[in-house]
Amino acid sequence: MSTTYLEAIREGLIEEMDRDPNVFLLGEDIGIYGGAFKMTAGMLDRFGEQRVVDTPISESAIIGAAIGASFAGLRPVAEIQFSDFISCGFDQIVNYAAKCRYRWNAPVPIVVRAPSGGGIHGGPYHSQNPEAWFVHTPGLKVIAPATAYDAKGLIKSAIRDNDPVIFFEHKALYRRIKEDLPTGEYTVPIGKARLHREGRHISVITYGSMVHAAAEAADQLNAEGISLEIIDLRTLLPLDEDTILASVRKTSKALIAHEACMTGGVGGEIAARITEKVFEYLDGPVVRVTAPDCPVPYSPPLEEAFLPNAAKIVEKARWLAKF
Amino acid sequence: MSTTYLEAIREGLIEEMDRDPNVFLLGEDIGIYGGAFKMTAGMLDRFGEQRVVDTPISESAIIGAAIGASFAGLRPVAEIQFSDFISCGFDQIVNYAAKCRYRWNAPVPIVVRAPSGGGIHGGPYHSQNPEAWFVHTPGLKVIAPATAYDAKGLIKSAIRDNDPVIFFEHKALYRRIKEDLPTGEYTVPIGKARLHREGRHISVITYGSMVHAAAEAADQLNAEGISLEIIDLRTLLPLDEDTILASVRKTSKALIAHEACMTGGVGGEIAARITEKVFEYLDGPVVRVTAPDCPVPYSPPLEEAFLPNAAKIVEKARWLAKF
Amino acid sequence: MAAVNSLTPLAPAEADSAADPALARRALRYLVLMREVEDRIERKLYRQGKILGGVYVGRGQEAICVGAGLVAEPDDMLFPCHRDLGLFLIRGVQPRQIFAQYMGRTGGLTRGRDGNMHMGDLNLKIIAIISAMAASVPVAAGAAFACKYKGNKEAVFVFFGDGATSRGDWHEGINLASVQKTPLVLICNNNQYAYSTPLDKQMACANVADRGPGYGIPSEIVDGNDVLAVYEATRRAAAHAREGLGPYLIECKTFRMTGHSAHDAGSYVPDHMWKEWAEKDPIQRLQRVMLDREWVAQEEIDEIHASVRIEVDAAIEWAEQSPYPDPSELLDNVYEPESR
Amino acid sequence: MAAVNSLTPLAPAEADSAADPALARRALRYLVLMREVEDRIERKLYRQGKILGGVYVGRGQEAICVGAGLVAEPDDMLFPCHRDLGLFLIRGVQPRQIFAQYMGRTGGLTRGRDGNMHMGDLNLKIIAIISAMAASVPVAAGAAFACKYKGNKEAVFVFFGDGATSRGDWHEGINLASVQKTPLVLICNNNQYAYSTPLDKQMACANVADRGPGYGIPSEIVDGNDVLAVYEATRRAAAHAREGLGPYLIECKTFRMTGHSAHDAGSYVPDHMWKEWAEKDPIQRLQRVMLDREWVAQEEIDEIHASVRIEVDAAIEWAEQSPYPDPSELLDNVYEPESR
Ligand SMILES: Cc1ncc(C[n+]2csc(CCOP(=O)(O)OP(=O)(O)O)c2C)c(N)n1
Ligand SMILES: Cc1ncc(C[n+]2csc(CCOP(=O)(O)OP(=O)(O)O)c2C)c(N)n1
Ligand SMILES: [Mg+2]
Ligand SMILES: [Mg+2]
Repeated sequence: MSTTYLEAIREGLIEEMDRDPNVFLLGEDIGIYGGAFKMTAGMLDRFGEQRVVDTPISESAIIGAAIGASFAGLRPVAEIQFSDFISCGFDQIVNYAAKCRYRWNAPVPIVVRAPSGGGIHGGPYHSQNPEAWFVHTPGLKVIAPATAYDAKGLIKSAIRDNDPVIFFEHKALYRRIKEDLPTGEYTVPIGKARLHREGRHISVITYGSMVHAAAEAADQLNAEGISLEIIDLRTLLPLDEDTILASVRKTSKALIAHEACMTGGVGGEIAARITEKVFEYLDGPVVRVTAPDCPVPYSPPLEEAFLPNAAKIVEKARWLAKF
Repeated sequence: MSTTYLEAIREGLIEEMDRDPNVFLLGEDIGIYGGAFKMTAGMLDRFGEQRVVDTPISESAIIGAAIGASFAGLRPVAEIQFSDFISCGFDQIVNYAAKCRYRWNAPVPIVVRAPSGGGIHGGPYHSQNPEAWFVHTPGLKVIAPATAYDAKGLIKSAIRDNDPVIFFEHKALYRRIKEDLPTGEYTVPIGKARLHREGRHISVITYGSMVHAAAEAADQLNAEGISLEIIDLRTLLPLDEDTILASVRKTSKALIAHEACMTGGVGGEIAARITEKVFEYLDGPVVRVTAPDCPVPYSPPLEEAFLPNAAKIVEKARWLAKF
Repeated sequence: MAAVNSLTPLAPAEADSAADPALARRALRYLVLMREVEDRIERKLYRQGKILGGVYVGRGQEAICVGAGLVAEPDDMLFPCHRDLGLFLIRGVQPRQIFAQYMGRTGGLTRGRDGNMHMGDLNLKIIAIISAMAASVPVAAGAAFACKYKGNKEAVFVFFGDGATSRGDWHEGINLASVQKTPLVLICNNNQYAYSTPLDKQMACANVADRGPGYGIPSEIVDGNDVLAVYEATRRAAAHAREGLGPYLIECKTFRMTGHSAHDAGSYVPDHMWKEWAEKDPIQRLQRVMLDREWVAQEEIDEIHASVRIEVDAAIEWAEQSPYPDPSELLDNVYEPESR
Repeated sequence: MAAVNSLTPLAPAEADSAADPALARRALRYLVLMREVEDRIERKLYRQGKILGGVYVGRGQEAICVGAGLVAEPDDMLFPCHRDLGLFLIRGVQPRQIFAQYMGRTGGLTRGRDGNMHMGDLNLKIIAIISAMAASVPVAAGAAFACKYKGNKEAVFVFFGDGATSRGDWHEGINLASVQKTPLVLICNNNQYAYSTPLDKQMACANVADRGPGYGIPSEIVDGNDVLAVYEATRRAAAHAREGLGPYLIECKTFRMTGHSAHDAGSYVPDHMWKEWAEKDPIQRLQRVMLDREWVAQEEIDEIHASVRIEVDAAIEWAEQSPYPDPSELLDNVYEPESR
């Protein structure tokens, strides 16, 4: 029986907590309520108040406390109720967690889970995709899974990783996608992209919700004889440059898609690496399909216009194919 | 008699405070002490406690209070003692200031001044260049002047601007560079790059301290018959794409230089726009010269190795020239 | 009555407002209007799928924003929290604009840019919240600083819940205002929950008011379900602020008679609390007082409820006719037009 | 003596430590050693250009970290602030490592990655500060939570200045620890300035200890220049924490007998304060007590000073020989090696 993206992450959390008594969860309303998205539903009963810790509304303290607990040998998994609020604990992530190992050789094995993304009519403060801020912060690892399989395998790897991991879960995928997962235990390596779909003409480099939009676009374009290869990055930092470049060497065209707004987004970094490192292979400009540079609007027609989707990928891909 | 980069900004602040009684300064130790870098030295005596306001150590309150004062018609200029601490007030900038106009048509005419950059043996927490975080935040304007002339003209424009402006001052330039400024009043427009030096073979797109490193590199390379054109962006958001693209159309080669670490930096965005929009003009890969992806180390030999400089630009430019 | 710290008993409603039938009538109308508007939003429009996204209402705690809002002068800047609809009504925002806001229509205060209580109007000096709890406190401190800067007699009112007091911004904002002795009235609705989190998991002190002394400012506790008591306490606070004595913290004890938001049934709340607090309903309570004191007849009360229902029916109709924003507006107003 | 709130007078040094000459001797040696090491750093090496970047010393307030540090058990995690060098000495960090740290050499605790007091050693359970004031408070709260999680009897000690208490992190961290009732000992060095900013521009309450009740935790004020008084207060706090009664806040009144950092002459400090506090010097003071009580002879004291000078001379020599890190190390240890 198949598992949703949300259930997959929950399974990963439970398996890791069963495996390692030092793993615990902290965050707002994750206990009796089971979390704003019910990610931790039932976990309080299973693991008790000591390991499923409701906190006051204080993101900086949640992340800071996770860091401190990790100094003492625990492996905290912090939930930020919406990734939009991660900016309230920003300093603890970018200045404290990210730099301890480099500065004084102190590992900070924490995971910060943050539901991100739009498409749920959440408006400007319940829809953001802030991953690029963290991708520009050496010392962090940044993960953004697109499938239930990867979500489970990566949350497990994140918990076992000895560096601070920011784990973005796309909230619009929580219940929208499901798949059959292996019964046995498995993990997915951090830092390795995944070939989501093989293709010949254009490499679509993407992650999170846009992987599914890209797949839709690929189906449509097949009919037109345009074949998209889809690379699901899965990890945004460190970037799996080899997989990206190998695909572009093959297709000689690249389209980058993400839901975050364009300017300063992760797409820029990827485009820059492609142009710098496989320039001679390129048969056309590297293009990006992203949200425009504005906050995420609330009203359905505006949000619809704001979010990138299959149609917008199709359009850009058609244009690029002509080169 | 010539004016340093620091004096130029101070002059700009004083002129704007003389011009408009609604302009005031707030920050830590800016009053009797005149600020950690003495930017506001003498201003308490000149303008009084009401307009030069010492605050408790609370960056979020400093920025938040600036926003609130602006709602009431004032034009606050907040000083963050070191840009490394801007992350302590991050939410107020990216979620409050940046989004008010878009959401409910409320302008937020504030300026947040932040001394940034390395080269003063400040170590991981007194040397950072965090501009990319803000460039990925629609609704903000981001400025990073390289010369005394621009620093004065841009701080004045920033104060008059009706959108929130993050103003990065490179602390290593404060007393290192000086020039003769016009006696009369002038401003420099936000959003317009400046041709710092005309050249034929490679467009060096840069800002802040790297403008001077690029000029040094250009001098050296002239002897070798390699001519660099240097574009000083001055404003990072909104980016002056036209000027960037015009230069690359002319030289057909682009090198981007900034002091911030590479991954997710502003350089990626610029490279992406070049590749996307003037691909056909490119005779070689778009390359970047930046700091590597690690915190800013303290020890002189490490910091020396960390910081990009003229020599590193020369090396990359030579490589690119061969294409 | 002098400002007092938290250890004093609940402030009684015995004060001049207790002898002001006209005030009570205005308060009652706003209480009833707020209740009716929010009932329609939460129990009708949301369930009919006409409102998408989050819905937060102030059911059971309307007396706080209405009692305090009636004290504020038109020039006083207001920073509501997400359960203070009454402040908008008192400032003259029309129910139809509020319904349009919730439905994402151009007739709403944000033209569909933002939803639900994320609305404001700078001309009316009522400021839109951002989601981050307590983020408005430092911002309000800055607005209060501006009053002092300009030397006017305005005060700034900032509203927040018990949960918001856990945030760093709350501390930084109240500390800055206290140091600067600016005219900031801080009004906490202590409804005993932050989402699903009860007080004992949020703070280790008995009352939010216990935090006043840490900032050297007066704080008092008031019965948040007694609109006249809230009015009186707010008058003391506003007078204190306008006299240049600095911030003043009021803790209004109340209860959230609903889940955290429309999708939350509040099953974590013990049954006895629902019952206990239902009896303290601020509307029933004010009506009893007004009847006992023979300020109104039952007919007049019925007439208020009836006229509010009619007004609200019309407002919803209007809002449903209000057009959605056109996608072509998407990129408008990210920056000041000319400056782009 | 029971934990008390801030309104009580300064805690006297009359307690068992007052009858413990051995403790006093240890304290004196650490006080003298810290003073000597920092004098060399600030007044010699920095001025000779052998130390680049910021230099912050604890001159005049050494009794706080020494008095508290002598209470901490080896397994108690320490979170020093930037004026708590004594904690490192007590934990066994050698002066030569400290000089090498300041000079950016590989012999320093951070191998030159970071400078001055930005150092730590996880094996010694002493945590490196980050620059952001008060950022360690929530982190220390998490470490204290871990003690409770593991059910051990350890306590966590976090140190900060008066200025740090203005930050949101201070509030969030102390609030979390209070709610969780974790073994966190909070020690404030109130040296009356934050950089150039005096107390009245930082807080509107009379004492930092006045903030304890807002978190439902005990707080007390102690004479921060009396090492034995600090020791006693810290013992009370640690006992409270280990008994599972939760956090405990100690405010140590003291004065910063130097500018904020080596480049700051502190000209904004009124002359009388320098004079007034010079007389309260913690080293002179402890020596007087020890002599009065005939715990030591003057010779012994002179001998302590002399031996410290010799130790420090040797340490500086060693540090100057310590090599700079090789540029090839630049990118090591950004991430765990294998995982890259
Ligand atoms: C910084 C931040 N973290 C989390 C949230 C999610 N959230 C929205 S309302 C709420 C509870 C607020 O509690 P309280 O301040 O008591 O206000 P109430 O809803 O009870 O009126 C939470 C946790 C938020 N809005 N902001
Ligand atoms: C968040 C933050 N803002 C500003 C600074 C710059 N700064 C360094 S020390 C200091 C003063 C700290 O005062 P206090 O906490 O009283 O400690 P003291 O230096 O007096 O011991 C300031 C403002 C900082 N380190 N962190
Ligand atoms: Mg509440
Ligand atoms: Mg201090």
